[in-house]
Amino acid sequence: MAPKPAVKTLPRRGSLIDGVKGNLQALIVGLKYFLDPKRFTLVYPKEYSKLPKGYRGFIILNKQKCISCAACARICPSAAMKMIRIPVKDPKTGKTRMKQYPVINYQRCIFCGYCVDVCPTEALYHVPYHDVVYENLSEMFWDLETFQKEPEYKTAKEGSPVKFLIHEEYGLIKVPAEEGG
Amino acid sequence: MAADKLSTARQRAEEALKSIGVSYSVEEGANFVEFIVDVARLKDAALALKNAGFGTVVSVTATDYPKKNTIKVVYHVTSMIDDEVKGAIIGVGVYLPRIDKPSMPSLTGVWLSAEFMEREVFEFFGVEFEGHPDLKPLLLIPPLAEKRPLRKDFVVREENIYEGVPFSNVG
Amino acid sequence: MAAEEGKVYVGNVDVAARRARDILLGKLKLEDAVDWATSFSLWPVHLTTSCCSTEFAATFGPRFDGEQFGSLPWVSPRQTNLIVIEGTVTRKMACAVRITWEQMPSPKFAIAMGACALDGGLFYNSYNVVRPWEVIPIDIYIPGCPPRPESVARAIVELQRKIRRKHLAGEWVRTGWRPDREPVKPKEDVCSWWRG
Amino acid sequence: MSGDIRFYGAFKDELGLKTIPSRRIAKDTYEIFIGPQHPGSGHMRIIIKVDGDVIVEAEPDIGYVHRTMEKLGEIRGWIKPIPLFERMAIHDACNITLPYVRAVEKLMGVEAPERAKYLRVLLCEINRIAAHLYGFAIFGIFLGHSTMYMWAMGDREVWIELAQELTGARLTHSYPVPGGVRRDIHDEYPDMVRRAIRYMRKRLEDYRKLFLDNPVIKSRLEGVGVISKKQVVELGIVGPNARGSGVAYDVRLADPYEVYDQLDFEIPVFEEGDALARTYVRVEEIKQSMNILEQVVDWLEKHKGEPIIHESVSSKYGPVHKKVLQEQRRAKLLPLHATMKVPAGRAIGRGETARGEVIYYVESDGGLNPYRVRIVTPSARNAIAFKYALPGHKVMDLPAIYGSLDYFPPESDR
Amino acid sequence: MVLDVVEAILGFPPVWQVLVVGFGFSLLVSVVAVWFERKTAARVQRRLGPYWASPRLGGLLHLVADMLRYAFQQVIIPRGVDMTPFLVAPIVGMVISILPVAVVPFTSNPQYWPLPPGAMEYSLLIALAITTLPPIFIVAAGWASNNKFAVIGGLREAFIITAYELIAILGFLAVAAAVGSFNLAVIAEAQNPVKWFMLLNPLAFLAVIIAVAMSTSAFPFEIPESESEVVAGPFTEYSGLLYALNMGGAYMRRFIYGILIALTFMGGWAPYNPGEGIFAGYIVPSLIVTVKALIIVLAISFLRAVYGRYRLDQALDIAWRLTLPLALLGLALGIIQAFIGLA
Repeated sequence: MAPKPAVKTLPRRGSLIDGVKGNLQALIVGLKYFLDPKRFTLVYPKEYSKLPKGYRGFIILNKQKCISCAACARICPSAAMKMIRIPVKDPKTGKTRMKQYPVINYQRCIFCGYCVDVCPTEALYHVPYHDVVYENLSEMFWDLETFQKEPEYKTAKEGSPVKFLIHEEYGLIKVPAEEGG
Repeated sequence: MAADKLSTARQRAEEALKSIGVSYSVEEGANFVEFIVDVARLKDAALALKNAGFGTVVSVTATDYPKKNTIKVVYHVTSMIDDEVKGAIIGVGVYLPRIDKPSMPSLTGVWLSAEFMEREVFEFFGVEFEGHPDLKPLLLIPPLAEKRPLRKDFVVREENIYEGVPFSNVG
Repeated sequence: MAAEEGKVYVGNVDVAARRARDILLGKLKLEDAVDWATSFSLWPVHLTTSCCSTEFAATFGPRFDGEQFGSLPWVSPRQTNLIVIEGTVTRKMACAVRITWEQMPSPKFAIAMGACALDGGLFYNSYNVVRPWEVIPIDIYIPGCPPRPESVARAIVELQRKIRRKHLAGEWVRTGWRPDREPVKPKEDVCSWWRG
Repeated sequence: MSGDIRFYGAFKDELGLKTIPSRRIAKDTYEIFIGPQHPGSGHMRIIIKVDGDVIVEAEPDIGYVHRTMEKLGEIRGWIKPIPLFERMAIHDACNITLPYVRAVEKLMGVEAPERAKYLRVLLCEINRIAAHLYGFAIFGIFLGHSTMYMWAMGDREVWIELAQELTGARLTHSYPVPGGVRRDIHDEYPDMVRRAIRYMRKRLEDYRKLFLDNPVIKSRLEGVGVISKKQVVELGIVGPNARGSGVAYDVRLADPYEVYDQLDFEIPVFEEGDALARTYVRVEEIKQSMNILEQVVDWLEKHKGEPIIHESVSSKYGPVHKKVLQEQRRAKLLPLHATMKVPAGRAIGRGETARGEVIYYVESDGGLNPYRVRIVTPSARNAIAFKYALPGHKVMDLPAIYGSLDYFPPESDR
Repeated sequence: MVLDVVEAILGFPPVWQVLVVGFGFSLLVSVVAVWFERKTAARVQRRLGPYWASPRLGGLLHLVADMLRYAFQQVIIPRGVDMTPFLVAPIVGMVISILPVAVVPFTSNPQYWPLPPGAMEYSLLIALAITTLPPIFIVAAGWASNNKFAVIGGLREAFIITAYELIAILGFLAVAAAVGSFNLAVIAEAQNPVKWFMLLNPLAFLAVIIAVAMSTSAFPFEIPESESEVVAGPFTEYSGLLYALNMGGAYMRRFIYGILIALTFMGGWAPYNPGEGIFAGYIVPSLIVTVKALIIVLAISFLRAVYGRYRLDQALDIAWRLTLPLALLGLALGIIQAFIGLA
């Protein structure tokens, strides 16, 4: 049980007959797929692919769970996660003190998910979508308010969700998926 | 298995270096071994190693040590066809003075595979290789290559976790 | 205007062209048609600035098929009207980006793809990276590293809508000017190192 | 072997590294700049000089995607460089980062648990197939065969879907971390892999009929861009390109890492050294990778529930971490990862990516950051091939040679 | 007076045949052919192809959008170009590439022939002679562009001309020899109803198809515009309307060749017998010929999905070593058929 080298030989170009055979073979395969293309194209705005649960899409903050440890900002490889200090009123004592929360810069975020994985209280989570685009750069630095809201998912309003499954004959097949769920 | 190969390779390299009478010092890494020789005898040492079967340069590794005031240039070589030592990495290197343009002989004549890597070391550290056929920057544009980006005194600053927030710190 | 020697002289082309344009656009309302045509014929030029090109390639692969929007990646900048900055733009590449942009005929549009093309992404403090929006004007930004092919498709769809909504192409034909955008001149001469 | 090879108005010296024109090269050679905005170049520029239609001199002008990985690797701690180095070859992400992780592990003196090793191999081989298919796609479009491009891109999606199911991202997995991996597979996963393998085997037959046995493609590739065994050793060419020339050099063979020495597979080697041989190496490697995948998923199915991350990490897990590991099969990182310190020392990490051997030389002074990370990627080592393999060929052979070398500039430029 | 002149010009059959069938149809056909090429390729490649502009028409309007976009895009004329040929070459090249239609009879009814019957005797020769002209303008366009890739593309075009011209002419000659006439109408009529030369003389037919593929740079001979080395070949510097003319040119030439092939190898208007009157005598047979030509065009377009491209020297090799003997054999077969009196 170990890797071993294996010397193999190349099929060489043969006679004219081989050439004719090769041409015919290629044309037949082409025609075969012309007649039955086995397509799996996503007709995009009409359909959108519903991503699996663990997909690392946009990252959203659950402020209630945040304990201000700043681990997420420290581990962020692209320095997209920043900490800001805001005054917070303590409900018990009534005193105001400064507390720090993360904000995110989607101009830089690389969706590696380190911040989600490092968060000791699971205050950060991924939403399973990614196809959001912007016309202005300034919209992409999210302040604390925006960071707690999931971004507007235009695609879901315009199309219906589909799921891709791995299939022996087609490679991938599209099947309709339920909304939400 | 890999450790066997490395010890064989080390033995072979030491024999080769001793046979031409090059004095060397050994620096060991976790899974490789380096022979540090004098700049004047580098080419001889390289030739001896090549004749001993180490035919391919995998990396020309330069490291800047401002505290020791040296730049270390090591040619990590291996053999791609000799089954006994295949894949074992040994290094042959020199310490150069840390000046603006330290120079050392080019080993492109010995190992052709070092050609582009020497150009890289030239642009990132400013080491001049004497006898290199075409010594010019490989990756960088010339104005940047002037700044020797991989030397330690070329500082790239990392942002801290509070800076660069465009809005005031009120959520 | 005197006829130069060795040149074909076909009358005052500018005046004739302006008159023809006025007739076509004023009376026939071709403006909307041009907007429609441009939005369904966004041909991105083949300029692979960085590794987002793998996802860009996947966008035009069979699963996501960017050609359904009428976009056909094209080889020569002279025949295209869209540039997709596929990731990091290094100092060496910035020159190529700018030259390619200037070679493209108006009306032309740009999409910045990936975190590196927005604010450097992982390479925000790298000494060899420039922000593409300092080199050419960008219409749509796609976050992600790399963005999913759907994001690229979304960007194309949004750009199509933007063109139709703001009459970007029709306005150009009428006035010879992109109404919403001054031509961005790079802060520094991105090709200076090359010219020497 | 060199008897079959025709060079146009030129012959090669004994080693085959210099092209000696058989007649005087015209003084007014035509200099063509191919790239970087050029369909046949990708993110690089090749400056060629042609005499008539024959290339007499070629010089790769690379560095258009140089993103200063080595410098940034020196200032970003020990765990942040994983996503960073991944960007060199994002469609081969696990292969390219694993050697770095292994080098760090070696310095720290930890070793990943058995299951993590198998999971790493699983993702590595999925990546290898996807990367080879990407190479095919680019190769196809270089030869004007758009169907090959589309087919390979489409079938690559199957493997990307598998990788996404495992890691949560299409390309940039950032999967291995020092001490283990970040996620575990779910129960249906082995069946998905098996289905994908069965599908791919059928498709390879269609590939052969449409592309590899197509007389047009064959005549474009046969005897083109020949690199001899001697040249490979001298130029230091690695990966499928070396194995296409009869050099059985593969890190999985020479210096087995992870669990490769416990798996049964072949390293395909072809003797011819031309573009066709390099292409066939990739086809055979896809087949072998699928063999590996079958063995790996069998093992994973038998050994459910074993740890995927090293004890030194999992012993510090709190209740939330444990719950996540249990329910979502996600091994969380610890805040100490961000400010990790690694004992002083030097290590070389190496691995076999889809394009060949990648080497990380990691030097630690015991601090928060690596002291020096030197990266030599396979494409960086193959770049030199352009200079020596192109001369003597026609201009139209350039895309055939480029494509067959499967050169990826971001990987080369680092 | 002026109207009379206009009427005389427009009433002259070659002129309206060029304008209506030549320009109108070939524009339509090139749109359909490009659409078909993209859709076929997409289908074989397991994807959708152009779609969203008109989902019900399968994205046909995308081609209209492309044309409209090109028509209104900026036309960049680089500083270094040779102005006169740069502007003239695409326009003249396109006009000349549809000119062969001027001598093509679409019916057996001499009343609707574009030329008087005496001149029609040489219609095949005249048509073939004109088809050899457009490549010169492609070479000129490449040369005038002052761009290295354009020059190389133009040179490749010049090489390819030497390869296919002789083959095409020999292939058509085989039919002329078998029938014993250069009159396209006579040739077409001789094949009525099913004695098509495509079946009688497959060698010459194959040779002609290969020559047409080379001539119109279809796959696997798309060498002058081979994008992976010479960008867009001779048209690298063209933009906007000028490029649209160029792009259409190749498809129009393919269509014109298609008409010639339909007449000489596929029986022209066979199995239909043109009758009297403009409808039965001209429109129906010309539609049949056009449909046959379209089939040829589409069949050649399909090759894109299956083939890559040959290297230049390999294409020349195939032309001279494989296809030329084929064409010569076809010619011999044609002569034998003439002797036997088969045709």
